[in-house]
Amino acid sequence: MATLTSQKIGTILAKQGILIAFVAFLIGFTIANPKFLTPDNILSVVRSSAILGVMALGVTFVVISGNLDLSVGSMMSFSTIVVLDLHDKIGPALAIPAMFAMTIALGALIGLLVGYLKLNSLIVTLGMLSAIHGLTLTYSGGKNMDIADKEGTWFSVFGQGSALGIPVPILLFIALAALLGLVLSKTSFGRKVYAVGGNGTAATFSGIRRARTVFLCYIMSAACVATAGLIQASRSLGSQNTVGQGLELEVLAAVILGGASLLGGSGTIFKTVIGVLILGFIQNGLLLIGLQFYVQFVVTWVIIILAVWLDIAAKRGKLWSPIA
Amino acid sequence: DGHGTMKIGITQNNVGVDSYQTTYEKAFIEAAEANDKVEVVVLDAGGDVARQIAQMEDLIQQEVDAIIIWPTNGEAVIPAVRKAHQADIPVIVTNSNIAEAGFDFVKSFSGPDNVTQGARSAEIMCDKFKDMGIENEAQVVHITGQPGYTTAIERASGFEDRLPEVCPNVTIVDTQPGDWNREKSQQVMEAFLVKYDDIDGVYSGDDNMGVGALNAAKAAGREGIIFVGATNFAVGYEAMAAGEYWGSIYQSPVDDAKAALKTAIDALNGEDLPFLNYFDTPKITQDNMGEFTKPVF
Amino acid sequence: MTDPVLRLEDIVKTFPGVRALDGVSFAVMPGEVHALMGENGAGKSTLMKVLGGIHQPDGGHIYMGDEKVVMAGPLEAKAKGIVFIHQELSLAEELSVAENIYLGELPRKSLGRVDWAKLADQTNAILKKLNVGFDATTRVGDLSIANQQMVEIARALTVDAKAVIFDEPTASLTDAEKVVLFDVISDLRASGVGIVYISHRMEEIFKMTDRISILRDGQYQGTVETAHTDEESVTQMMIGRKLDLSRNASHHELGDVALEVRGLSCGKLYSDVSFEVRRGEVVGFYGLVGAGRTEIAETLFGLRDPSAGQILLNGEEVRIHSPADAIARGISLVPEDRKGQGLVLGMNCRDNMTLPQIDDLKAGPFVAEGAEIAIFDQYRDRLDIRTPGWRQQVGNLSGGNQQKIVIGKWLSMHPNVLIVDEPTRGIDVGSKSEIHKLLRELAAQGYAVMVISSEMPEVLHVADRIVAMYSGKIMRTFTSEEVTEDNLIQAISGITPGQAA
Amino acid sequence: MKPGAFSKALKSGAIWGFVVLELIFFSIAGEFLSLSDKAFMDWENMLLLLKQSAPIGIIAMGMTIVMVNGNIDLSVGATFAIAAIVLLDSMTWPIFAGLGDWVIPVAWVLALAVGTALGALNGFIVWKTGVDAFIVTLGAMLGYRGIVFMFNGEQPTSHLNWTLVDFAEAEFLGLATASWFLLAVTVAIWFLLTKTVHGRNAYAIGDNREAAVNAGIRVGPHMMINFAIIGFLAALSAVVFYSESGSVNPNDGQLYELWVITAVVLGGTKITGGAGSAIGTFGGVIAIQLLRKGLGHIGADTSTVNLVIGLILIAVLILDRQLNVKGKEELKL
Ligand SMILES: Nc1ncnc2c1ncn2[C@@H]1O[C@H](COP(=O)(O)OP(=O)(O)OP(=O)(O)O)[C@@H](O)[C@H]1O
Ligand SMILES: Nc1ncnc2c1ncn2[C@@H]1O[C@H](COP(=O)(O)OP(=O)(O)OP(=O)(O)O)[C@@H](O)[C@H]1O
Ligand SMILES: [Mg+2]
Ligand SMILES: [Mg+2]
Repeated sequence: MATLTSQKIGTILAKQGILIAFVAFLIGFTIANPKFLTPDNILSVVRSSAILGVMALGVTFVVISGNLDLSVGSMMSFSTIVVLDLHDKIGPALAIPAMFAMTIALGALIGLLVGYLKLNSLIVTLGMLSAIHGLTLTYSGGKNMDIADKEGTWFSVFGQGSALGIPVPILLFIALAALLGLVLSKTSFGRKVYAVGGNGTAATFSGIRRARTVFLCYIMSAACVATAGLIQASRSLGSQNTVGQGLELEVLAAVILGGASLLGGSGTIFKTVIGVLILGFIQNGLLLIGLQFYVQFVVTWVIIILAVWLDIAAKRGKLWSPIA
Repeated sequence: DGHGTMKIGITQNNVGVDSYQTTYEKAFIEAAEANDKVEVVVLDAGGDVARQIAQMEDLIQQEVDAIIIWPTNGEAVIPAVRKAHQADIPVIVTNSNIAEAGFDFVKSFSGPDNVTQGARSAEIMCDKFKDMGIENEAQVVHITGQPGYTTAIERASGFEDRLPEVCPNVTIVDTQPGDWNREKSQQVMEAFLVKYDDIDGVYSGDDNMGVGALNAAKAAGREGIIFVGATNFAVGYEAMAAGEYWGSIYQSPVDDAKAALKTAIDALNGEDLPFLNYFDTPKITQDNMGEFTKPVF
Repeated sequence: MTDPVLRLEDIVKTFPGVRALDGVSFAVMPGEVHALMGENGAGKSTLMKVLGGIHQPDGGHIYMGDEKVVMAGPLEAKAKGIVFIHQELSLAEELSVAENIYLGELPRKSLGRVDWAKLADQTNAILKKLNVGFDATTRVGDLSIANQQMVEIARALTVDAKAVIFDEPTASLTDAEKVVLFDVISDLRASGVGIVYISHRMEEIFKMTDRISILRDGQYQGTVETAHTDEESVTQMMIGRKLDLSRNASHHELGDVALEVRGLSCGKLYSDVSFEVRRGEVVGFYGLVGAGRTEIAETLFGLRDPSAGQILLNGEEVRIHSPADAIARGISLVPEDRKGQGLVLGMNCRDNMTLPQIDDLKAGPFVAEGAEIAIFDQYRDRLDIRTPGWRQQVGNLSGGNQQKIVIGKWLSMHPNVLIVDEPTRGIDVGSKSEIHKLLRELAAQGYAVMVISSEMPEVLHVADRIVAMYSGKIMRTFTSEEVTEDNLIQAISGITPGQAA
Repeated sequence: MKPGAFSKALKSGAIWGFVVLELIFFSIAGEFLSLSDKAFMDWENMLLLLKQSAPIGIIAMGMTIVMVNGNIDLSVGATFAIAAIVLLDSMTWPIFAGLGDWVIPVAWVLALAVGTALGALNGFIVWKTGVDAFIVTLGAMLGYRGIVFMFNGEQPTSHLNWTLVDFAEAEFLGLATASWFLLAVTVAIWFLLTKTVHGRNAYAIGDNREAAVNAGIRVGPHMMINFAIIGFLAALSAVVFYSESGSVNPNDGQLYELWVITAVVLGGTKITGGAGSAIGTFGGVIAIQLLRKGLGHIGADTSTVNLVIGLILIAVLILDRQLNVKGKEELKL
């Protein structure tokens, strides 16, 4: 009986290693600076994590399906610039769906290339990273994009508004996370995503349309990126062309921290959310401690490796890798 | 080139990174097109020294008449500049200067004086504190540009050296980079606001970041903070007009680009040039902004 | 009596939720072929992995001669003279045959260079002994599964082994290669090597081995001399009951033609293939490596585009573009490569089993998990799948149980045409007869069944008619009345009848 | 000729075909669009191309072996910067003051040693923790960059030694110093991958790690050696490049990992491991450098360059895919 319970605790640890690591970080930072765990700070961290977080939700699908998406950063810049530009031209009510359509069209292009043409996703999305950046620069003429009338637009609600005392970006993040979490864990589409990422050949042999599944993952990723762009644009009502630059790696780091394997077939939305929060709180915590940004780099390095290591060590039941 | 056209090559620092640089590139091309004696090759190093050096070599190989360089690193490009010099191609440095060791190989520098800009921002801030009567207690946070960029470094040092001279009792409580990025700067400011209950002034390396910081303060409901930036962007100008943002440094990429092109043309025409061609970058605050037109970028 | 080369004593090994080995003892004499038998999941592979240094035991000891040893890893086991031919192929597909055979011990020259000449010489010598149709420089990925298995087997001949472990070496071999394998084993035995031989095929066990040790549910059941026992009592020890091995002779009425293939060709893989399968009929496909049977099945399942010919379902010509198409038309395929094609190893048992019908199991917008579990339970019981529960990852099941999951997955689709490719590869005797019975029953219920198998007893046992293939062509179709072992071998050997002798 | 040998040759030739295509395109487009009176395919220009390919090319050779091995290294850009700092800064250390110009080889060795050690550290972590190399080096990309900044804050680290510059700018038999290094490294990695036991084991591990483990290959140390090699080569690239330029910004080398990986994959190395070649990588590096150079030659602006480079990457993949279609018989997966 005793062994059974200890085994159970072991499994729980293994399953929730990343969560435990998260709690440990929170405690550590709170000791270092009591302001860390104040409601204001928590809200502010979660709110600024929301943009990264919404993008990470979509990328989780892509990664589980066994692919990568490095284009989300420059795609987010694109959607931000586009929606800001269109806001003044056709009004927010039309600008938002138009921007979603354009962003999703880009996602569809990637989905076509990776899903149907079976091209390597790392290179395709790397190429798209560059191409979309060029597209954005061409679109904007390189200029910052700003809404003319910043006070008089309801568009600011997505980034600056709040309901029940909770900022709208957080609400959007939570709602999307819940929705996509259900899609991934409870629907047949989600099951197919896992199957395609786990073993694409076996999935095909089981009658799953692999190309379509991958295609849809990129569509979802693009839709998430568009949402992130919307929040971003609404938050500052103006933006530069590079607003999302570099986010692709942060997003990936968050998804990985959440325990998704880059080989595909594993990961969950819940864990990705934890991964996003870990990154957000680490950055914020170190800032509050007052460490130089480059010390943050080093600390993030250590934490990423430690967190992932402990996570997989718990799963395999051994600290050290079995690699000879 | 007996036809009298001058072929001028330019290698810029990192055009995509902010609208200053993009506006510069556009203005440069426009100025060149307006002058039918001039043809230009416009290159962008994408922030990568190796690529910039390769572009210098390419321009030398293409036998252009003059080269304008916006250095990614004021020292690393010196040997490449020397090569151009040895090939008898005059080199004009634009926007941020190269190190002294390379001065012998350079015809002229044209651009803003970033150290002075930083110093002027310090003065703007100090004057405002004095007006408010808080020059003996004020606490300032500092948001710098992209780490490693000469412009970021020079402005930061100009500011941090000058502030204690004019306002010895003002303290700079924290410094973090905002990477020339409005969103990043907003996040940095959010953390500052949590960390420090009393912030009286924010200096940011450009207005883009300054507005990010302003947004954070507005969202947190913190009022009375004095925002001072540099490189007055359109957003900064508007925020000033709205009375939310105190001051900045007026610097036009159009002037910057035109000055660089003109310096190159003058050099090719054999005119006498001062070695340092600073164009003026005046202070702009809510008080005197009427004297300036709204920036185009 | 001589000392054993190798002795395992009281070996215990547990995995989360599974006690795979429970105090197993086992010894191999020099020059002995020692069979290790047991049902799927009994712990045979695990025991051998402990011996090969791949798993560390939780209890017990290993002795080589008199010396107590610890097998810290595969390297150490190899250094001590233990060669392990794995149940699952363990090959680097991009590398050549020679490099695979000498993987981990390529001959060296100065500067750490590979001694290619020496490597080629040694490899060719081994390949010659094995009488295979490929050479040292062939890329392993280009070989058929059977030939890849031969590459694995060739590894046994590279070192001076003290003991060689064969974990189901014949599961993917056809008869011709089996003959070669048995020659190899005889040679090894003659030179005093101790051999552990794991197989579910009784006829091999009784032909090849000297003694038989039996495991059941991770527990040691005893060791018997092969000469002094028979299939029935071995089976009894394995599964704890007697097995009814009599041919299921129930002949039922055949229905209409469910599937007809006319002049079907696919490039060089096979050409001008015509046959029909009626409802209620089991048609066996028998042939040598590369005969093209798998490719026909893949074409019928929408995985290959035929270059000529027609496919008719219920008398109507159809074009099948994808497996999804095929499934919609009521075709199921149990593929030959369970790991590569049949299963998502990281997924649990239930999800694997219901994968092809996941779109149909709906409760509102979500998957109906209850219905899924019901399907899983039904086929777990029917196929006797050994797993702690549906949550277990398929990758952690024993090879045979994995195969049962694949079969269950396709049976649960209730297809009109069921195609099974090597359905009992790696399946223990008890379950095998269960599956055979099932195939007959399915036919009786009106399914049209195609069985592709490289085991002659299997096709003879389950098929109403047998299609004999050689090199992409149908040589002859036999009814169960006219078929004999001899004329079947004749037919599948094409122009080289001596090979299968 | 063995069956498949031709298609294999065609496949590995895809990148070279693309290089030729680029040459033709830029030569013709250059006639109309370029300011220069000189042809694009000028011999001098091609030699320059080789030289300019060195910084990315030398690292790409290391990436080839790491990727063949089934791993990836995202930290090379940061390692590059650290090695540069060590190289330039160590020349000014007081302990070496008495050495005169002999400080140069000392600085080289130090920089190479540090690069090797950083690479080995990544390898060691991958080996001992079992964390995927992508994650380990993604972390290190940040961590090593942090170390770069810790060294000198945001200031560049500079030391212009004209002896060194002259050496780096020197030409031997018409080739620049950097070109020689690139060629030597290419040959060395080609030799390592095709001729040595270590190289063949690298393929085996990348192809099927479990099989390699079962065969008794010591996978952990093996991978660590390869990470040390790429660390060494990242440092060598820095040594070659900064000898000529004498100053390093703390964010130098950023995005190098992406360019390097792109070159390697364009050169036909499988991203999942088990296949790839130094010669292919060489082609990939040349193709990328040619693209940058050619776009500059015809005067494309920044947004066009970004757009075109991105689309070309994808186009090459599509081309490669078309060349590799085995025919209609292929299994449709
Ligand atoms: N890595 C593992 N993790 C968890 N359980 C495992 C693992 N490997 C084996 N098992 C379990 O151990 C038991 C014994 O498996 P093993 O592979 O030894 O069976 P086997 O006798 O070789 O069967 P088969 O004839 O089907 O190959 C099975 O119940 C299997 O599910
Ligand atoms: N002698 C050979 N050398 C190399 N490759 C072969 C050879 N024979 C067959 N192949 C390859 O193997 C595949 C067919 O072999 P396979 O053994 O699967 O055929 P099969 O008739 O379906 O046999 P089985 O289903 O009994 O294994 C083909 O893809 C073919 O390219
Ligand atoms: Mg087994
Ligand atoms: Mg077959």
